[in-house]
Amino acid sequence: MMGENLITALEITVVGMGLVFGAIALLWGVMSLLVRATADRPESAPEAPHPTGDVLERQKRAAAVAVAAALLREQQAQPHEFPVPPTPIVSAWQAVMRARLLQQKGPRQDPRR
Amino acid sequence: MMGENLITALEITVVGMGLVFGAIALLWGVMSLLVRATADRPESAPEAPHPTGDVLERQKRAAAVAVAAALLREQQAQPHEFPVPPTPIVSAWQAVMRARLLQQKGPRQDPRR
Amino acid sequence: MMGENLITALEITVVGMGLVFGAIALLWGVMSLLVRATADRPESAPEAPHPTGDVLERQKRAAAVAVAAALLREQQAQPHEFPVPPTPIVSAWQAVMRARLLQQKGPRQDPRR
Amino acid sequence: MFSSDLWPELSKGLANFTPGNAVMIAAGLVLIALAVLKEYEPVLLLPIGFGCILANIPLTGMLDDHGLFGVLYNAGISNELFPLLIFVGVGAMIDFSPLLSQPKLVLLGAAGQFGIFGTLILATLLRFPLNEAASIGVIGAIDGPTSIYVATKLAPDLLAPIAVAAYSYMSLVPIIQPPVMKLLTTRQERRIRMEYAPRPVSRRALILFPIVVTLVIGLLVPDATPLISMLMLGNLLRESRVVERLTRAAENEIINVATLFLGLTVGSTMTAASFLRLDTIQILILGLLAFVLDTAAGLLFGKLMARVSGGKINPLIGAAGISAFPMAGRLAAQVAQDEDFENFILMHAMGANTAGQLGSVMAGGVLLALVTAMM
Amino acid sequence: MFSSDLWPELSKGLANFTPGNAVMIAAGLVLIALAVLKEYEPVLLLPIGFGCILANIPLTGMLDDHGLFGVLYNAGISNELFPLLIFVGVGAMIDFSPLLSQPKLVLLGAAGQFGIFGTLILATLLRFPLNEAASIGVIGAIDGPTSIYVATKLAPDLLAPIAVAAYSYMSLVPIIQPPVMKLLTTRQERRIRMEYAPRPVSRRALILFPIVVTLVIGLLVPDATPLISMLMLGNLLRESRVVERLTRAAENEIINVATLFLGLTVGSTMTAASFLRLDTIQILILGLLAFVLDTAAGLLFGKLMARVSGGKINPLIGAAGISAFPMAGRLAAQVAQDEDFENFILMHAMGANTAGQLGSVMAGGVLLALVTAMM
Amino acid sequence: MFSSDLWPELSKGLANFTPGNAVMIAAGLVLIALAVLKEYEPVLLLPIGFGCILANIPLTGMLDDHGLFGVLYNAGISNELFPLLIFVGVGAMIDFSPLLSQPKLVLLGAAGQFGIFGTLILATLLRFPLNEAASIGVIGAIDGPTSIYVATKLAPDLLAPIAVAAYSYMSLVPIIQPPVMKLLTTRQERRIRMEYAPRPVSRRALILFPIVVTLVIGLLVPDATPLISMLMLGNLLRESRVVERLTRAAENEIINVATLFLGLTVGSTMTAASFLRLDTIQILILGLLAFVLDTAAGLLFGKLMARVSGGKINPLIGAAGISAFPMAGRLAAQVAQDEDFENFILMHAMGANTAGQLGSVMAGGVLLALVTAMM
Ligand code: NA
Ligand code: NA
Ligand code: NA
Repeated sequence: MMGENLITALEITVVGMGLVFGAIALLWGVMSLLVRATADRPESAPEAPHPTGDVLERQKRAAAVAVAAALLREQQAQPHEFPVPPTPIVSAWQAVMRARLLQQKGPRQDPRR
Repeated sequence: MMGENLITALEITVVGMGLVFGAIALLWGVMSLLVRATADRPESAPEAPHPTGDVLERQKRAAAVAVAAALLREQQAQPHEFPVPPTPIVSAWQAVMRARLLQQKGPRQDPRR
Repeated sequence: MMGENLITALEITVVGMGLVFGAIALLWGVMSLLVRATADRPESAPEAPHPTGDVLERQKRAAAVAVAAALLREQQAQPHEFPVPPTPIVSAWQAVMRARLLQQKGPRQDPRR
Repeated sequence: MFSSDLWPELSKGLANFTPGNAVMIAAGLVLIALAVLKEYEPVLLLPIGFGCILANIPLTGMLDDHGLFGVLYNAGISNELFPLLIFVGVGAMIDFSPLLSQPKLVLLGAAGQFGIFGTLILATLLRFPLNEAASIGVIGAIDGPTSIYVATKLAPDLLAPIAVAAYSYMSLVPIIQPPVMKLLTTRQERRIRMEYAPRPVSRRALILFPIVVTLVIGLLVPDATPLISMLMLGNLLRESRVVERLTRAAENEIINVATLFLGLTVGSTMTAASFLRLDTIQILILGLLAFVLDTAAGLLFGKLMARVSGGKINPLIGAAGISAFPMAGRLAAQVAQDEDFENFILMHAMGANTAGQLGSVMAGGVLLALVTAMM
Repeated sequence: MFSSDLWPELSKGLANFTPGNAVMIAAGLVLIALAVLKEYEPVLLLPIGFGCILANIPLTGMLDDHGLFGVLYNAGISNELFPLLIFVGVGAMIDFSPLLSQPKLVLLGAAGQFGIFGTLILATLLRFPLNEAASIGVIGAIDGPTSIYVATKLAPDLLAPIAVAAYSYMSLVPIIQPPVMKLLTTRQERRIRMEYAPRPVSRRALILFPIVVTLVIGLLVPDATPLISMLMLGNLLRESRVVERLTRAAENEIINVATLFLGLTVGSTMTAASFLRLDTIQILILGLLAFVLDTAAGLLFGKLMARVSGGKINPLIGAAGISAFPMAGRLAAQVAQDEDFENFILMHAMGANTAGQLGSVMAGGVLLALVTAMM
Repeated sequence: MFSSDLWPELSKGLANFTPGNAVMIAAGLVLIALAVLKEYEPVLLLPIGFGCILANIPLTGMLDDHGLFGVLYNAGISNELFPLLIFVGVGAMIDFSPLLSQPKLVLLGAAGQFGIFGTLILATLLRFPLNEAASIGVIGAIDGPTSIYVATKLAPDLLAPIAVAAYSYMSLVPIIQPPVMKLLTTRQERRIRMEYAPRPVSRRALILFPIVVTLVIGLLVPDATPLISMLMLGNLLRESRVVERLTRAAENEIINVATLFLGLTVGSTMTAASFLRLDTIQILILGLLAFVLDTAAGLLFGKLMARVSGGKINPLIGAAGISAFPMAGRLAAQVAQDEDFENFILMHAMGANTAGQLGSVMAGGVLLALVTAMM
């Protein structure tokens, strides 16, 4: 029984890892295609209209608000330890929580002490 | 069978539109009554107490906060295209989303371009 | 039937109040132990590190944000009527809602009047 | 032994893939494209499209009774929970004060329901049985939850095409309505300016309104009660101003989660077997007609009111009586402004539009009652 | 054929409307009025009132097993899910540090439960069978979820009047308690000032407290475990400070949605047939007595503690031991301040109040165990 | 009569308490301590620990079919709803652009799954039947929802130890992985710097990616479709940027509530009777080996890629291919920086890490398909 199961397990391992690698390799191809096919063409810049006075005013206010919001967010989040690229990887909550572990040695301190 | 169904469908249409108009007309009457019966009497103004110093201070802070909150909201919402009366019709999310369509010609631009 | 039930009810009352007082008394003991066993020892203060420049800057910003957030919260919440100790009892929503009742005499005024 | 037995198992997905699945996956991609590129009703079309794609991947088990979509269908579609919860949220976002300050506009909400019944007649001509014809007609309610609610009660097999037609055309209202508006109204009519001197509406009236509507409609049209009462519950939470927590829950958590699950599950009913039928094409065409008939009836009634009022009512607001809240209201105002930049009829159009919301639910309930009585 | 057959169908709603329905709709309106105009427990009374109105509109199908209220009842009332979820949220909002810093105050949470048992005796005298009498008694827990939990287990038929009594009187605590307070305490007693030099409570104690309470009560009173453990789970989420996401979910999404659904569904059990009975009036009167008995017992025990402590304890805080968290705590402090503007006993009153919350759940569990064993 | 009958009833809790219960309660306390003191996966370990404590308090009725945990188990574990909902939320929080800009890194996500199959072999050697051995192997997916999903399908009796192993070891990744990293790589290899000149990824690619992955994996591995499609649904909601409401619901309400309920319910399966068995100890040991095998396979494949690329790839990022998103990615970058403070490989490590997430789900589905076909 065990011997038979072991053979089955070995078969599953060989076929399974083969399938996983096969599917992943396929994904590699698909991803390469995808990125290449959807690459932005360079001539798209001039489409942006010039801001008018009213729009500028709105943009200024938006900027002020964005700064305030960013400050608020920063205070809530952990400080970044790594040089983080523009894309927000760190948004995952687990990232924040698990990342703390890396910084920490020993048991957690009671903040009231 | 179809002929019979068609007659039924016609009957349903006549009775149904009649009922809808009837119920709506009833609602019209009820609404008129409701608005009239609950109209504010004009002599209610003097009830408002004069603000004391403490209250004034709180009001000032509240005003400051309200401005900040309004700015934030404005940045998140779409700019209003219509002269909007004090009652906040535009609060419905669908309003915001659908309203964009009206402003838009052609496919959506990728903001990164 | 009723007489029998009454006797049962009396028994339940005696046993029930006894059990409630017993369990509560046990809880009293457990709580006293708990508070004593976990009391902070006084020598824990020096563990706090001195803030560096960077940290100070972050703290300043955090403070600014906290003030803004507090103002916002204050505007939303009811003013406190009691001298409230540092621990935030008042966080319960029911507290806020029920507390209004204490302040109020007569029917609620329509804010538009 | 192993490899020979295994191959069918491993290739079962591809082996069971049919051309019909491919067509339906393409349809799902179109819905997602409409959602993402055009932002047409994205909160519904995106989940519907994704659900459609998943329903057409073979042998995933997701459609089984204990699969994800089976669980969601039983949890919220077959018992109509999701549409009702969505209505609680919608009610919490509707402001009825423009309607209350001009009560006569409520009549436009009745006229804009003619499409329901007109489409019922057309569907009967196409030999749909009565229950199916009525379900198709209710696309003319031009209100997603109402269509889904009635279709689930009368003809659950047609849920997918009906829901897809309802939401797709609703997102196309700014394309469907303007030609009808231009055709049925003169330039002069579209330029009619309307006075805006609304009667002030007290807070008491706004609070009593949802309660009174629930009672009146509830007693007259019991079949409409679940829908209308949940809409009014949401509105009561909002207008009472004393249960901010519940209002927030209604207009955020409850509606968002119900919308996501509803969209996915409705999409998951779009299997090739059930969707790729002649019926579906007929339903899609009839649904479009329902929108046109609704708009036309609303406009004609608007013209009647313009005539009766001595030219004080712009007939365009009749087109807002179809429901499609709040899109149709904004569109009517926009079309009026396109003719005359200083003509602002938004408040009147929104009044007619909320009336259309009420009228749609009522008409859906009336239809349900009549058809149930007839069958 | 058509019109003669149709009329009964169309008028079925009005035809089945009974005077009892009218009375119950009026009752629902009163509950909504209390919620909106007086802001008495609005998050519960408003949905209960609205649910009551809907339950008394005939033939809507909403009470059927597959109607909205049937679905919600089976989803969260019959299995006690909603009250337990509400307790997770309440636990996340309670701060036990005032109690932990003055542990002896916990005794007041036991005294304030006498009303439960006293009312049980009175209900027995009125010939209620034991299970019903106990369910009525648990109104004296003065805690909504506890009352609903126990009543659903022992006498689900009485759920509506019991829940209505519990929440209505709880909202009336500031009217019910003060006369009893004035009657049972002297002016001098009410002016007793209490030192506030609380033992500091470490974070570790606050974290261990919910775990220890769960274990102690869980092992001693298994029937109270579901309630007490969910309350303590919420508190542990809060005090641990490491799962802010879950705490936020508990004190917002979970409690808000559960409260709305619980209120609506409890309200929907208020049909004329089940509510308009002699029983209901008796229950409403007994419920009021339960509140008075609780308050009196708490005050008398407070006077005893004042005597024993040599006048260091203000007996008013005994009235906060009834539960009705956090209203009763604030009220006791307010009454003391009314006598002497500089007398601040809020922290002591809140300690007694949270003790009352614990005592209520325990007493509910003890009652459940005893009655189950007796039957 | 009374007191003699009553005592057994009152002491039933303590009388049924077994040493096994005590051991399991201690285990629950350890999990809570890890969560609170060390902040190891607190959002899961805290509810699991609390659920474990409650499951070992006798006679609470919470494990019954109509008790809280029975209800939650049937509502979201036995039909795999909770893990799938969690995946919608996780998908809404994953950014695949680091992976899309360096597609070849996806291969590391395949290598890091060897632990699943290696552990399956080891478990078979310990005479576990095939379905159980596979469920144990899937701990090597190093992804909570995948482990729970597969274990529920193949061997629901082992759910508790498998879930506990998966989440506990995942929280210990920063302790488990570094020794293996140091053992299998040279100092020179760990100091390899990687260029970061990623191909720009358009918004269109980010939107199409989840759809394409769903279709490709869905057709090839139908058993993986529920998991992968919900992950991709969340990601599509996020990247579409047109359904902010739904994205917010997915990454807040839905995932938070599902996580709390999942944790509690999984914890509640840790009864003494089912957990205190030789099997459990074997599973915990095998689970640890699964983590080590995964890491080793990932590193060795990383070394191969380093060799093939002519030293342009730091083999440490291979360790991020195990999944444990996003912890393993950050850890690999940290270890590289520990050797050379100016060596930043975070973006590459995160690319490999998201590849590991995809690979884990795929491997879980492949395993499910193969074992189901074999049985
Ligand atoms: Na309509
Ligand atoms: Na009590
Ligand atoms: Na993995």
